[in-house]
Amino acid sequence: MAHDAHEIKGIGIYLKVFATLIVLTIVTVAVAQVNLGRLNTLIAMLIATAKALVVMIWFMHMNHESTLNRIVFGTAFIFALIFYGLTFMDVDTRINLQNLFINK
Amino acid sequence: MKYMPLQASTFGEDWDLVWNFVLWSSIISCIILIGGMIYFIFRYQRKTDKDKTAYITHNTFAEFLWSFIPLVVFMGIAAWGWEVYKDMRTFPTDALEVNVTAQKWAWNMTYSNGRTLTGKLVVPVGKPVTILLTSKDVIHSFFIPSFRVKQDAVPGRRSKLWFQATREGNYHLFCTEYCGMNHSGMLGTVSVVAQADFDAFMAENPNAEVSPIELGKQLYQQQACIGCHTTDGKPLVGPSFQGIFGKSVKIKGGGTVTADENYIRESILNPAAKIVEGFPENQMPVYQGALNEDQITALIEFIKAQK
Amino acid sequence: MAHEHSTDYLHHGKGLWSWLTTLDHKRIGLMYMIAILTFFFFGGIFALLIRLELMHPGTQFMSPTVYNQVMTLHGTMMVFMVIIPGIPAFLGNFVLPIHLGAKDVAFPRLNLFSWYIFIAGALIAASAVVFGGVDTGWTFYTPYSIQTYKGTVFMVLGAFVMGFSSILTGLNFIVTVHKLRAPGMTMNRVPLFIWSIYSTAIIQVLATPVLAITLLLLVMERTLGIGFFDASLGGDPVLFQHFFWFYSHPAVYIMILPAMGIISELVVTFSRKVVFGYTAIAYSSIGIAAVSFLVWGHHMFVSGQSEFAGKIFSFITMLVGVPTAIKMFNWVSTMYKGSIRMDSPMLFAVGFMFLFAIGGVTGIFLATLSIDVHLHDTYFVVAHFHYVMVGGTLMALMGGIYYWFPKMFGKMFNETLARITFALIFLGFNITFFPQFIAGVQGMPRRYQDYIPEYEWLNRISTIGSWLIGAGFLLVLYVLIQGLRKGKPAGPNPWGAKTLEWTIPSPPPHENFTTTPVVSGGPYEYR
Amino acid sequence: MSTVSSGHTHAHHFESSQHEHKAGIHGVWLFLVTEILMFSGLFVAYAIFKGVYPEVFHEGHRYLDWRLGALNTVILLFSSLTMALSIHYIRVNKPKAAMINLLITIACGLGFMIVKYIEYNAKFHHGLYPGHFFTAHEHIEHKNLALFFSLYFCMTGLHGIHVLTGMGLIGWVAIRLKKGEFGPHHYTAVEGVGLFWHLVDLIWIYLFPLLYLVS
Repeated sequence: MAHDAHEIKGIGIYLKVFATLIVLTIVTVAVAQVNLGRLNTLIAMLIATAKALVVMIWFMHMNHESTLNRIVFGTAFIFALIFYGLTFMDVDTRINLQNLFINK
Repeated sequence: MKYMPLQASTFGEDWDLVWNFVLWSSIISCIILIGGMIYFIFRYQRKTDKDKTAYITHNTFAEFLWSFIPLVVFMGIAAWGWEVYKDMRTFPTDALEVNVTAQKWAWNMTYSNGRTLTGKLVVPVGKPVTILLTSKDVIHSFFIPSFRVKQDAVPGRRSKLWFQATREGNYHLFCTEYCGMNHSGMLGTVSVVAQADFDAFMAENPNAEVSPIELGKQLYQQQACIGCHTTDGKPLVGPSFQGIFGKSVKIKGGGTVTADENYIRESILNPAAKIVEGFPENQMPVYQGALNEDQITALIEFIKAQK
Repeated sequence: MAHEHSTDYLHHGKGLWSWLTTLDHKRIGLMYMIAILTFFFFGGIFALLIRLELMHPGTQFMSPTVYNQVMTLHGTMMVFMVIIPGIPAFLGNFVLPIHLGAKDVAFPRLNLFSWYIFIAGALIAASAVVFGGVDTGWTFYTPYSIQTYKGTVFMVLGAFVMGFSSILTGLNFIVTVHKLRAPGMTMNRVPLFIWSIYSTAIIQVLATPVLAITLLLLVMERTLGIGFFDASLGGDPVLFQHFFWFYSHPAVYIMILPAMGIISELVVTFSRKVVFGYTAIAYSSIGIAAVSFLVWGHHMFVSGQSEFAGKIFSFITMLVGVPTAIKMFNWVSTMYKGSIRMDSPMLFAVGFMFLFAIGGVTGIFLATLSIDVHLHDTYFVVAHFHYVMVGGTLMALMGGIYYWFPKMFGKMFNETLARITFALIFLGFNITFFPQFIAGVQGMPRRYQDYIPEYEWLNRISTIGSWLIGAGFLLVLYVLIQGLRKGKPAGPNPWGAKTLEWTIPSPPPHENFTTTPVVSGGPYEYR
Repeated sequence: MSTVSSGHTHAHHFESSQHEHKAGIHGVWLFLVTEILMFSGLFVAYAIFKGVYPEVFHEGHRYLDWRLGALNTVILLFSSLTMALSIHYIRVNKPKAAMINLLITIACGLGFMIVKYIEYNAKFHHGLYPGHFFTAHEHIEHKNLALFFSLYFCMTGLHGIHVLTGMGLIGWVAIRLKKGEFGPHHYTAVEGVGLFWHLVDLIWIYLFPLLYLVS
């Protein structure tokens, strides 16, 4: 009656994952101290996404989860991106944004 | 049947063409669908409770047809609609510009020479006009049915639309974005006149000497005070002006105040400061910065005169 | 436990308390029915008042202040308390587990909890009337909603709370469809009603959280002045519209998709014929759900949104028309060479197709950029969405109620009277709303308490039609109560339908199925 | 009513407790989807306003102490570790070790909230309140700075509410663990709460660089 399709391993993997996350946190803080212009945002987001993936795969056991649940969770990000993408499409293409916002 | 409003701008013709195409393709598809349905209802009426029916699970070709044909028609309509819309949004460079500021519940038009009008827009026939829109308080929408144009006036933002009138006459101007109590009263007239008449209109000196009371009366109408304050004693959104001057009134939160010059001045500039008991809050726009000293004085004189 | 299986769900446990604490999806469905019909009654009264006020230009008996509040209450009640929960939470709850061959939904306690959240939210929303009133319209556009009466906060919080009910119901249904299908009930054997409820649930889970955060931000805007949507604090009122319509456009499909599911069931049963194009109808539901998230900008063509965004949204909006057209053509094709009986549920189904066809094609008008510039926020829009929401969803809801009434209560209603209700509602509806298309084309803006005299004749016809609708719905109430009290026993399958709920007694036993059914074929095998 | 599932039996409408477990966890994943979309509203608002007022965001982030943010990141990451460990220990039938890890997780949550409290206090001290309570108008360079702090308080505030909720939920499963309701084959609630806690961590992983680091 085991729920778990995956066998139980030791706690080593969790410790490794934690160490990885700490290293990535240090990297993202360190990179932020250097001014790279627009690249800063991009790098910070890439590192954050890497951390998020690590948490999802090993802490949330995405690696052993059913395909259905993977699709379900992925859907959330797809629709959040649609939300952002189409809203951004409007704001970004409004002509002379500077003039539009009178209070700027 | 004359179901469409008169077309009185250059957009009218193109617009009505798209409209007619969509209308007739809609009518035809509805006749096919609803007609087919009604025909089947009678043709295949149940005769006995043991009727055998055809076992038709699907027909890929038919299903492809009635997905693909609508898709093509819809895309065509969208493209055509976009073409006409593009003209509406491509602004001519030689247009007459009129600034329009919306507020609860009036349209204020300002011409390039400083001439202002409320609730009435005068434009020359056959000349492109660009309306630059903004709002003082909430979102309003500038709509002239006969010209087929509409654009929201958003506070803190500038938006615009343009048209070229083709016929002289007077046309309705509506507010189509819900803006509160007197939304349905936020009307205006668009007066399309010949170029010569328009030039004469622009040449009129709006700043000719008028008495303060007369100026106050004009402001009373132009600044939309009239929408909420009557002069016949009937309270509307705000108190009536009749006999209010010098009277002692109860204010919200306790206390009384005499409606003297200072109180009236304060109430115009900052209406929220002292609200008279029994009237709603947050209804009146703030006029701080919108009126100059002469105008405020004129308004006070006008209110004084309402005995 | 043997005695439990012998009683039907209505008599399994007695007294009000056994209903208020029930975990039975059928009873929870009926509790939704009572709540929703009550709200519908009030929403309907408000609608009649609005029409009465608009019969002539000028003020008849409602001042603008009162009119705006009544208009807002009509809108918010009908949208958030009637049409959104109407079919999924009421008929969906009753039918979905039985259609799947399951004994209950996946999380029965969560299901009951959702009902209580719904009632709590409705009460909070209704309290807005007491705490200062609300006159924003159901769209709560900023900055008006930030400035007007204090009651707005309660209405917004109420809608926020009801949103959670919607989310949790959707979540429950998705898990039920994924995990609780009977043996042999593969996804391509579930009835089409399930496909539509399933698509609806997907929208509920994906879109409603955005409504929650939007309304929460609106409350924060009013209480803390955070300024996201307030131009005077540097925010952007148009951004609110993006946030709001990201939910509220998909919400339109929360309203119509379940109705389409009911129509699929009705057309098949009363044509006694296998459905035409099962796969196409099933996947078009999912298609509509997916595309519905990409089109919200068509509510904002004149709001100050960029022209480019308007163009993209216009084209994507047209895509919604395709799966909708597929459904319509497939239903009509199902009737081809069928054995059609025009019982009252089928009358409503045919009425649905008639009205939805008109509602649908007028949607194409509004999706066309240049045409929408003229029609936006006029009575054309009002007529369009009433053709879809009332002519579509409510017609399907009525058809569904008549269709499943014998299953719910084991009794038959008076068929003749039921047909008369259809005639009244259908005629009254067209008389009420068709003139509004013309008024809209002529430029009459919506949400007007007063109008220029040119529009009077159209409004007068419209008001007279509204009385017919009102009479029709009162008669519905009578038909249902009379059926409950004096109806003849219905038997397990009065319509000769094929889906699983008709294989069990009416009313169904507490546990639905005494033995779990094993499914070996499609849902509509009329051979 | 045979739907009450106490101990190790399953509710009447499921075939087995494994079936029930799968349905339960599936429900939790769907719930996490709704959480992500709810937060997405705030992230979209952040991105849009950052596009419109980049200079305001640059000024705003200078008022935030990245060291406190980084400390909180480490605390939350560590709590995620202990949460994962406690599930691991339940599955290998070591309830005591699981209990210790659950308690450490709660303690981390508490630590996170204390750091948050210190941060909020410092902001309030400078008059950097959200919205129209914002009083620091004299010292700032850009007039819409209040908007940044509205975003800051909304995002971290909603996240903070989730941390508190998570702590409550962990407390609830800790009590049930003490009562012996969980075992190697019955731990749906712990796993569900764990998923929720990881999601809270996940959101902070994005909030930290967006608010404290990006300039």
